[in-house]
Amino acid sequence: MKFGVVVFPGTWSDRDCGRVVTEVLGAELEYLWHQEKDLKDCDCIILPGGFSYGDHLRCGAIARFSPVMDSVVRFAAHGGLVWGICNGFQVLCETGLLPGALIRNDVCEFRCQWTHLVVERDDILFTSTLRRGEVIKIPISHGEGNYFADAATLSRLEQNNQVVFRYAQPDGHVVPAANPNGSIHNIAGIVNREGNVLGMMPHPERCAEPELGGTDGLRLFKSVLEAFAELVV
Amino acid sequence: MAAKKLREVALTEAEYQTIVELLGRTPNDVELGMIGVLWSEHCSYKTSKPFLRRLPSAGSRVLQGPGENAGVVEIGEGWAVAFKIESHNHPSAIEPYEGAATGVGGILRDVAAMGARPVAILDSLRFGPLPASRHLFEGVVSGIGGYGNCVGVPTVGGEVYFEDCYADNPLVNAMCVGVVRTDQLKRARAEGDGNLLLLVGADTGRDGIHGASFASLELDDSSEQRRPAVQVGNPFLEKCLIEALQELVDHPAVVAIQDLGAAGLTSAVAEAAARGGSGALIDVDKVPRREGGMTPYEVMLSESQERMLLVVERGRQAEVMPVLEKWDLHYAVIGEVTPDGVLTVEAGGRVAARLPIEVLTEKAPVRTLRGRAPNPTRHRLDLDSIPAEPESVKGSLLRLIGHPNLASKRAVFRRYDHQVGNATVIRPGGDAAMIRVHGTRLGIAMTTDCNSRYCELDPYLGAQIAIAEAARNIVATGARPLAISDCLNFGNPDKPEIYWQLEEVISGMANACRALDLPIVSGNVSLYNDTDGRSIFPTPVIGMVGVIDDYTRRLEAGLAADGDFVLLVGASGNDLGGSRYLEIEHGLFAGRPPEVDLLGERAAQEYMLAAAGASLLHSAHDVGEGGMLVALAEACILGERGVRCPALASMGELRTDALYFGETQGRFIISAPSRSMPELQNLARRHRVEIQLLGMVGGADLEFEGDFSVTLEEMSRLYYGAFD
Amino acid sequence: MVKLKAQVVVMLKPVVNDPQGLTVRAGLHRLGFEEVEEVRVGKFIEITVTAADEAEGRRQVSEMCRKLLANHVIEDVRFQVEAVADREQAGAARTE
Amino acid sequence: MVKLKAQVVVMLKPVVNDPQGLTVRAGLHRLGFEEVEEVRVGKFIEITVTAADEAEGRRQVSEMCRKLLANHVIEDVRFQVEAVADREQAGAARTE
Ligand SMILES: Nc1ncnc2c1ncn2[C@@H]1O[C@H](COP(=O)(O)OP(=O)(O)O)[C@@H](O)[C@H]1O
Ligand SMILES: [Mg+2]
Repeated sequence: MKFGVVVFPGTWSDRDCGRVVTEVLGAELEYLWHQEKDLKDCDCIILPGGFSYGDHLRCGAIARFSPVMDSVVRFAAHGGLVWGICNGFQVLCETGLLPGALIRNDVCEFRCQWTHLVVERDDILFTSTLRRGEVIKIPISHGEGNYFADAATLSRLEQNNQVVFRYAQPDGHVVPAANPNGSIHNIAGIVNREGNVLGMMPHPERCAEPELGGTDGLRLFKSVLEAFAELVV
Repeated sequence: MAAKKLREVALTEAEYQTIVELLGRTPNDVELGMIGVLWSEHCSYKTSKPFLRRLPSAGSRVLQGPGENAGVVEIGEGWAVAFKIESHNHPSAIEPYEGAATGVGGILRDVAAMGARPVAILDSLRFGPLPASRHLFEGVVSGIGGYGNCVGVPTVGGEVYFEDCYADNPLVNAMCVGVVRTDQLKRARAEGDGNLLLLVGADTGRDGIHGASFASLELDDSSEQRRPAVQVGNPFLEKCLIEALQELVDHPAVVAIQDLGAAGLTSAVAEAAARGGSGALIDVDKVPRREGGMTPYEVMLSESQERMLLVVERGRQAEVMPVLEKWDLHYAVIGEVTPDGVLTVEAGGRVAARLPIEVLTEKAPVRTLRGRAPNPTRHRLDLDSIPAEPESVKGSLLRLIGHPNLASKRAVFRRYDHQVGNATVIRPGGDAAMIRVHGTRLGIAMTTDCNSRYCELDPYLGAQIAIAEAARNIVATGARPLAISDCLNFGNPDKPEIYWQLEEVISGMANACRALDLPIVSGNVSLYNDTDGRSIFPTPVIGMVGVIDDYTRRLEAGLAADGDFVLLVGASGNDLGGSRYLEIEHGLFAGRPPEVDLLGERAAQEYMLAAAGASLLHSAHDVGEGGMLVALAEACILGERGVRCPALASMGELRTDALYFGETQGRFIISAPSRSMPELQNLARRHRVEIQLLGMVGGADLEFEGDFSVTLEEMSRLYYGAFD
Repeated sequence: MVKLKAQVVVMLKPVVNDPQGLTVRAGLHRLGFEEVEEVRVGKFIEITVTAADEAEGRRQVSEMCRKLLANHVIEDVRFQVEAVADREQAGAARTE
Repeated sequence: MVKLKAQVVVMLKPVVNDPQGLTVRAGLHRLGFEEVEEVRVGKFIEITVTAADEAEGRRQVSEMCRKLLANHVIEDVRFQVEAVADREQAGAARTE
C-alpha cells in the first residue's frame, strides 16, 4: 500500500509523517503538493499538522480550497482512507468531511505536551491493532484543538459511536483534569460514519520511535498497513 | 548640520564631519540616513568592537567564524551546525508579542542564509519580577511561541529570569541552530560583476525605519514618536521562504544568500558587497512595495521582515524563479553586483545615493571610552553574620525550588512546540536540549546560560562562570562542547561603570574560552539597556552547542533506575556569595561569586565525558543555582524517583548552608549502577576529580536520614506550580 | 464601477464557549474593571472591493462570508457595505 | 446604574503590516473574488458593563482600550457604547 502526505504552504509535520512511513514503517510514500489534483494512487491520504496558510482567519479555512482537497473529498466519498492529524483535522472539519469545529484551547495558550487517550473504537482500519478501552500515550501540539459541536451533532456523534479517542488519565478515566484544551466530551479524535475519515488533534507521528518518548503512535500507522495487507489478501 | 536631523539619524556632529571628510563632499539626506543606520551601535558595534577582537574565534572545527550571518562548526559525517544568538530587547519592551516574534524571525533568517535548515530555537528571557511584569512576560512568551510554532521549528531550550533590574528593560535573546551539509554551506558574498540582486519575500513597507538606530538609544519618553519601529511578523511567509531557500541551496545559479535585518536593504547590500569586495547598483523603483509614495530613503532603510536577498548568476534567474513561484513568494530583480566598490542607489532614473561600500562598513567609527570600576565595597558580604545552620533545610529547599527563578519553566516551554521535526531527543526541562541529525546518530546539544547576578557582583568572574556553566549543561548530556554564540546585553556604555563591565566581561569570556578550548563563532551586542539612568545587570548570554557521536548514549538529568548510586562530582566550598540561598532565605544580594578554577572545571568535564562515553552513567545533572540540594531535588523530580541518603557528616570548614545550597562551580549530580562504581572511582583518580557518594535511588522521598525528608509529590507541586 | 468598503464582523455563536473572551474578561477584572460582565472576542474584517454597483458588491461580500470568512458551524457573521468616497463621514464610531 | 454594551474595533494601524489580511486577500482571490483590493483583519470585542451612566461607561471603556485592549504602538482602536435594552434595534449592521 502507499501513503500520501499532503503538503500545504505552512504545513510542517509532512516530513515527520513521511519519515515515519518510509523509515520506521518501511512503507511507500508520496508527497502531494496542494496545487496538484493527482493523488498518485495512494491508499491512505494523510493531512498532516502545521499552520496551513499561517492558520490565518481560521485554522484550515484557506487550505480546504486547495485543488488537492477536491480530490481528497472525492477520494473519501469513494471510501478512500483519509487521516487528518492536528491541522489536518481542522481542515477536515472546515471541508465538512467531519462534523464540528476546533476552536481555541480553553486555556487560551498553545499546548505542547504528552496526553493519554482512551481508545473507543477498534473496528476501524486506523485502530485495527488497538483494543477498545486501552490507553495510549501521545503528544499534542496545538493552540486550537478544542473540539466543539452543537448539541444535536454531538449526540449524533455519540450515538453513532464516532468518537475514536478521548483525553483520559493514564488509568483510562475520562475526567476534566485530563482534558488539555477544553474539548467537549474530552474528544481528541473522531471518525465519519463510514469509518474511512479520521481526524485527531494528537500527533501519532511524534511517538513512533522510542527515542522520541514512545511508540504508541506507530501502532496507528501499523494498523493501517496491516489492515490493508489483509484487504488485499 | 542641523542638530535635529543628526539626532534623527543618531549621528554626532563629529561623526558628521568624518563623513564629509571621507566623501569629500556633504552627503544628501538619503546618504546620511544610510550612513546613520550602518554607523549605529547596533550595526557597527562601534563601542564593543575593540573588545570583541579579544575573543578567540578559531578552532579546528570552525568553518565560519564571526562576520557572516551565523557561525558554523563541523560536527562530522559531512554535517555542520550553523548557529547564532541575537537580541530583540528594545522592540520587545514596546510591543512584547511582535517584538519577540520578529526576534525569532530574524534569527531564523540568519541561519537560513547560511544554507542551513533551522532545526531548533532557544530563547533567553529576563523580566522584572512577577506579577508586575506579567504583561511583558505573557506577551514575549506568546510571541516566541507564536512565531516558532507557526514556522515549525521546535523551541527546545532557553532560560527565564526575573530580577528588578529588568523591569523596564526586559531582555529577549533568541538563538537559532541549523544543520547544513558542509558542501552546501552558503556565504553572503556578493560576487561576480553583473550578477543579479534578487529581493525575495515580503513587500517593503515603512516598517521600523530607524529601528537600528533606535536600538542604540536609551528608552525615554520620546521613544513614543519612534514607535512604528515595531513590526508585525509573518511566520507563515517565513516558513515559505525557508522552504524555498532549502530547495535552492545547492542550485549552482545561487551565488549568495543574505538576510535583511536591521537597516534593511542598506545593510544587506553593503555587507554582502563588502564581503565580496564588490559594489552594487540598486534601483529602488524595482523594489515591490506594500504602500504607495515611499521615498528612496524609506525603501533603503525599511526593516520590513521576511525578506531575503539572493545573488543570482546573470542570465540564470529563470532557473530560480519557479521555486519562488511554487512557494507563492514575491520577488524582483532590484539591481546588480558592480566592480566599483560603490553602492549606487537609483530612483526614477536618477542617482539618489552613491556611497563607497567601505564608508558604510569598515570606515564606521570606533569609540574608545574610559571605564571605571565601581566602588568595591558596595556588595560586601560578611558570612559570619549569618547563621551557618539553616533553620530548616527542608523549608529552604521548598522555598528555593518553588521560586520562579529556580522552579521549572514548564509553564513556558509547554507553550512552545518543542517536538516538531521528530528530532528532539532531549526535550526542555533538564540541562541542555538535544536534537538528532536525521540519517545519522549524531546529536547536537544546545543551551543558553548566564547568571547575571554573578556578573553584576563581579563581571570578570561572572562571565567565566557563564561559559563554564553552559559547557557543564552540554557535558551533562554526554555531548562535547564545541563552540559559542554570545549575546552581550549591557547598559549605556557611556557610563564609565558600564564600559568597565563590558571590558571585564569580555576579558573573562576570553579567558574561559581559551581554558576550555571553545571558540566564539557568532554573536550580538545590545547596549543602552537603561531606563531613566538605571541599567540592567551585565548579561552576557552564552549560547553553546556541543556534539555527541551517538545520541542513543545521551544522558538526561532525571534519576533513571531504582537502586542506582547517586554521587556528587566535584569538591564543595563555602560558596554562598551571590547565591540564590542568600537571596531567598536572607534577602541578601552580596558577596563575591564562586571562584571558578578553569583547570578543575575542565577536569570535571573531561571526567564526565569519559564516564558517559564508557556508558557508566544512568543520569547526569549539573549543579547550578541553589546548589547541590536543589540539583538533587531536580534529579528526583525529573526522574520521578526518590533518593535515600545517609546524614551528611559535617566536613571541616564547610558550613551546613553551603554544603546544601552553596554554588561551588564544577559540580554534577550523577547516578550510576553499582557495577560502574569501581571504574568511576578509577576515572576520578585519573582525572583528579573528587567524587562523593550521596545515596541510593528509590522510594518516593528525598531523604537525608535523621535530618529531613520531603516527598516527591510536595516538591513537584512547588517546582511545577510556581507560575500558576 | 464603484469602490466599496465592507466591514465584516465575525463572532462565535452564543452557544459556543469563547475562551478568548473569558481571558480578556479576567484581564479586565485584574486591572480593576470589576463592572465588566461579559466579553466576547470576534473578528473585524475590512474589505475594499470594486463592483458594478452597491447591490452587486453586497452580494459578493455576502458570498465571501458564506464561503470563507466565517465557519457557520461556530460563527455568526454580519456586515455593512459603504461606498469608499464617503467612508470618512460614515460610521458613528468614535476614534480614540 | 445602567447596563451598557460596548463594541470595540481594534485594527492594525494602516502603516503596519497585516499578514493575516494579506493571506485572506490571497484566499479570496483564489476563490475567484478578484475584485478584492485590500483586506485588513482586526478584532471586534463586545463588552457588557454596568456603569453609573453612559458617560461614565464610555470613560471606562476608553480606559480599557488604553490599558489592555489595544497596543497603541501598532493598533488603532475605536468603539461605540449603547444601552443594552435597545441593543436589538441599534446598529445598522445587517445580520446574515
Ligand atoms: N524560555 C525557555 N524556553 C525553553 N526552555 C526553557 C526556557 N527556560 C528554561 N527552559 C528549559 O528549562 C530547563 C532548565 O533551565 P535553567 O533553569 O536555565 O537550567 P540551568 O540552570 O541548568 O541552566 C532547561 O532545559 C531549559 O532549556
Ligand atoms: Mg541554563
